[in-house]
Amino acid sequence: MKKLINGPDRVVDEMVEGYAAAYPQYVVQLTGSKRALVRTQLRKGKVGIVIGGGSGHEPGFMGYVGRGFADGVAVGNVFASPSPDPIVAATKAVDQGAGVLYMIANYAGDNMNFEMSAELAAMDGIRTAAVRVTDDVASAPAGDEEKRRGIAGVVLQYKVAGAAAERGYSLERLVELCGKANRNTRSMGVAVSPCSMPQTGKPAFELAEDEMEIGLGIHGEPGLVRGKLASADETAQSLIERIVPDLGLASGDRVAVMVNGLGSTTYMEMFIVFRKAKQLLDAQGIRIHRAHVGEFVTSMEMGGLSITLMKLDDELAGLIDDPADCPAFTQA
Amino acid sequence: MKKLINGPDRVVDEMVEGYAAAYPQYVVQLTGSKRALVRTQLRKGKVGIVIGGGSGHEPGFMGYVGRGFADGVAVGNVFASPSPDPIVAATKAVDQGAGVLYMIANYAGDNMNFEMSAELAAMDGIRTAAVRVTDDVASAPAGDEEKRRGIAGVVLQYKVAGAAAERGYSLERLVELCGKANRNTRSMGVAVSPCSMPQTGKPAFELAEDEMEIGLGIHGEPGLVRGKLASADETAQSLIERIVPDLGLASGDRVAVMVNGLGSTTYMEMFIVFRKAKQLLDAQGIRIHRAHVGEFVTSMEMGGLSITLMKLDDELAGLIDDPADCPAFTQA
Amino acid sequence: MSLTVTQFAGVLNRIADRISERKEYLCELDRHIGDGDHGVSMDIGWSAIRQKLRELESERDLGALLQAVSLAFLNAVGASVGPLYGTAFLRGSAVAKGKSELSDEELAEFWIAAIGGIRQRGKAEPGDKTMIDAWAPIASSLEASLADDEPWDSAWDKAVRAGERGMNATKDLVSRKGRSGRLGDRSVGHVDPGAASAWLIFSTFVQAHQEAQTQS
Amino acid sequence: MSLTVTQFAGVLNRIADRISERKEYLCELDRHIGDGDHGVSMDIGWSAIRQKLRELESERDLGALLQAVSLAFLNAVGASVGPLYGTAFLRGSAVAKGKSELSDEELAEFWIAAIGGIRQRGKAEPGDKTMIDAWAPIASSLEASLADDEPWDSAWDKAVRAGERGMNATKDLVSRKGRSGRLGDRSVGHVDPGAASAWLIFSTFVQAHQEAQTQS
Ligand SMILES: Nc1ncnc2c1ncn2[C@@H]1O[C@H](COP(=O)(O)OP(=O)(O)O)[C@@H](O)[C@H]1O
Ligand SMILES: Nc1ncnc2c1ncn2[C@@H]1O[C@H](COP(=O)(O)OP(=O)(O)O)[C@@H](O)[C@H]1O
Ligand SMILES: [Mg+2]
Ligand SMILES: [Mg+2]
Ligand SMILES: [Mg+2]
Ligand SMILES: [Mg+2]
Repeated sequence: MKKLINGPDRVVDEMVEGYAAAYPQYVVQLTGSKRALVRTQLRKGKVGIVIGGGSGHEPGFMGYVGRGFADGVAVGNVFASPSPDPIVAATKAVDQGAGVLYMIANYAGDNMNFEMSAELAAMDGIRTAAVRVTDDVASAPAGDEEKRRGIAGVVLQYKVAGAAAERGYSLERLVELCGKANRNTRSMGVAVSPCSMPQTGKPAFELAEDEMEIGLGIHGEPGLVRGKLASADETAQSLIERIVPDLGLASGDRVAVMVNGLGSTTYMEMFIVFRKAKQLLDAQGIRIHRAHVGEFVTSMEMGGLSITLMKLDDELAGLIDDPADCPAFTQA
Repeated sequence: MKKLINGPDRVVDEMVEGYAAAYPQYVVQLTGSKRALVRTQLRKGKVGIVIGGGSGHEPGFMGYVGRGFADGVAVGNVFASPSPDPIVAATKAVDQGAGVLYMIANYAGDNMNFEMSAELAAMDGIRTAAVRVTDDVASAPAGDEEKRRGIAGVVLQYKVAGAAAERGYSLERLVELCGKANRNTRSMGVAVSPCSMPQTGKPAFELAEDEMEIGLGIHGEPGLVRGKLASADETAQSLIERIVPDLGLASGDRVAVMVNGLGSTTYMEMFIVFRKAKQLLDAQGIRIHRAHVGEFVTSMEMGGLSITLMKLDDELAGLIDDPADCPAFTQA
Repeated sequence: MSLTVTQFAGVLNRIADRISERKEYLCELDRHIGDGDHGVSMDIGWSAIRQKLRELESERDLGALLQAVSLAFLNAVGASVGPLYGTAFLRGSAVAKGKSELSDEELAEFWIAAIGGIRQRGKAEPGDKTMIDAWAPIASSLEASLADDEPWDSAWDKAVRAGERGMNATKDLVSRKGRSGRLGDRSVGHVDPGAASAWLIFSTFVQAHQEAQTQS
Repeated sequence: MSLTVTQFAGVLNRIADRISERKEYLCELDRHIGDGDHGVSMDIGWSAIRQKLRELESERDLGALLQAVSLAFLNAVGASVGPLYGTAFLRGSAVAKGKSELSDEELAEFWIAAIGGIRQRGKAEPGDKTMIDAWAPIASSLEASLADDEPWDSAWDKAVRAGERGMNATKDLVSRKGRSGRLGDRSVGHVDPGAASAWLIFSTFVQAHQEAQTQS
């Protein structure tokens, strides 16, 4: 894999520096902890939201710091959770007296590093609460939902929590809201070509010309099964057929939909897949309240995509519709 | 190249249908001409802006129909200008009595099809004017600027013209403004890996593992030269070194910057390249007024990126800052 | 010798088949100096023509038929070739207006008008490394043959050879128009795809026309 | 037998070298059942340790040194292994607090404490197909040797072999924790990368410790 970089060991630091340089109207890089970015404007009394995760998912997660989204982000090495240092630095920087919410994608590394950070923040008298996103239906069977990992569904949950925090929700109400949002969000993805770590240059997995990986993770973790490369319509169908029953969707329900490209998949493919997904939802009487098609949480240059549905009640629908303004997600 | 599609001959129609289905709040697909998309809300008396071009550049060009951008778009086959049919249909649909501006990327096909469309629109009593974007410095030497092709610079020019049209500029003033914007915009790109047409499946060009193509077009047209694969910093430097003098930038000037990914290039790479570009501009005393880093005009799954600079006076800077709201470019 | 509407439609179908056969070759040429889609675009356009001819099977006015063919090609393709051949067929249709059969002289005039349309629409000059480098010598050759009252058998062949020379000469030209117009010296060494398909169209026309004569 | 601060640092450097040599192998294991970065993460972490040891060359308190090592590893890595080994070194540092030399018994207690830290932080159980499957038998073996007053030469070797058996057994386990925890049956057939690096660390420690004895 050819990459326009200056050296595998420098990619993350240089990327974060470049990001902060590109978007000074949104973020500042903390001088004491360069892997932490914090919103340029913080609002007194608002609950702070700190997100984070490994690099390689750009525009996630840096791109989700801004109005109506998160207040701070900690950036890890490629596909590796950030350490407590930037998490704690971001926590301290964003706390406005109302506590700080950690939104975590439920990977072992993220869980442990945020857990340690919460302990450290508590020593500094900062109240934190952590919520876990577990949207990937492919990653554990129904009944074991709390074991599932978070994939693109994190973005819709950031959206909802970020909007609620702007509206003035307390830390406790946010935790409750996130629980509801998470229970109502499901995703599943496929990959048609691998990504590779800058440090090793090796593809994360090998796929034959006529194969695809179904239900894989956003780090190239192997998926549920390997299957024959399917058409866009078949792919949409197999994803929707897993997600809809798992979410218990029924005719008359309203959903937000996200089709997320994993890196090298074209928008053309994403829109063709969305088209079929909508037809299938239409046929079941499930109404699309709002759709988002694009690259939200990538796996570097992986080829493939995921579909996310969030079942909406009035509260969630309103929060999904609230304005937002961050580099990766702006809504007027 | 593996693609999630249903058949190479269906990609464009299905993509447009999927796009329109995803974003009903932004566009409607014209029933008489399905390759034409028009803004959901049109404002009486505002000059209409119609853009268009081949498919394969998503989120361009459909993604630029919305508030503060274009009013209509005509979608061609992959890498092929739209025919007059959707252009004329879009023209008629968006005309609000103040005339219609065509913004064209100066490819032979686009020029001819929009020219024919203008003749046909005139027969229907609709006043049109066409402006050409010629930002690619690699595509013709200084002195021959009018022969240059348009690449990612179209987006900043749509932005400026779209904002001006919202402000109430007349067709004549818009033409003048676009001339100024175009004279002040320059881009140049590199590719590290090819795209391939869905119909042929063949890569547009072949590059060895250690090669890159410098100054190529957004359709995989061969570039200026083929060189050794450079680092991110070297790449930024070679692009900035071509663009800055061509634009006659001097210390104290203000610019808008866009780093545009061509398809499979990661955001990580884009931010690393942006970082160096900013260092080089800083060193010359050129101030970045606003930066945009992402995928704006792709070449399907091509690997590579381009840098665009637009030199700003107060008028252009104000227009760059105006709010905008379309799926590919929302600014609060 | 002459071509009836039905024969003319048959000839167009033959061209459509030929373009379809050579689609990959035309793309390959375009990959060298352009964006690699010329075969695809031409095939889309000629398939649309084939389709339109089926729809208008009972049309007796060749002019009307060619006008419909023009629009079918133009709207299916867009690209560079849509307006170029769309205009070509439109100009050619004027020659055929109201007629249900064209003589050799009228067929030559059809091509001269069509080629004039391409030149007017594209504003390319011979030497720019475009399809004009194949079409212009064909038009000149046909004009000369018309002026000299040359026998048509040899006149058509002469025009085919003139077009072939023009097409081959594009190999050594530096491109100045179209997508390859910025390649400079890197465009040298490859035949222009539009010139290649131009000659393919015209040579197939002449062959099919001549075969139609021996068959009728 | 014992290890001085300087010798302990030397042993850690040996481990860092060994991890660096086996980086690609550890990534390869992680590609099968995880995200392919285990060797990279470990190498980043142990390089940070090497760097920290250089900075603190004159530190005589092994507890303080290990605390600094813990933070260096944790902050350089993050990931899953950052908190796991960060906690391990932190717990181990308590055993070494205020000391400039550790006896074999104290070294065993260091490891038992460190492994306890990993278990507490990660909450994995033996059989979950994680590094615990290598570390837990090591800890049990050391505990038994301590209780039995076994001679240290054989005790260290026994622990190494217990770890090796645990590591190899992960091959046949269905993963239940970490990134590979969702793979189900597809995880069977591959050694867990964290177990592999765990054994690499411990066996290199034992080897370097024994060599340090013969040298001194
Ligand atoms: N202005 C022009 N006049 C005549 N022919 C042209 C002109 N511009 C381009 N062409 C022809 O069109 C061909 C390319 O056609 P095609 O690949 O189908 O369209 P596109 O350039 O839009 O991809 C060129 O090889 C050239 O012969
Ligand atoms: N909860 C846990 N307890 C103990 N070890 C764990 C736990 N989660 C993961 N591991 C270990 O971590 C290893 C993966 O480490 P690494 O690849 O560096 O981190 P990541 O999973 O973040 O990519 C696994 O092979 C496993 O041995
Ligand atoms: Mg990892
Ligand atoms: Mg083309
Ligand atoms: Mg072409
Ligand atoms: Mg890993």
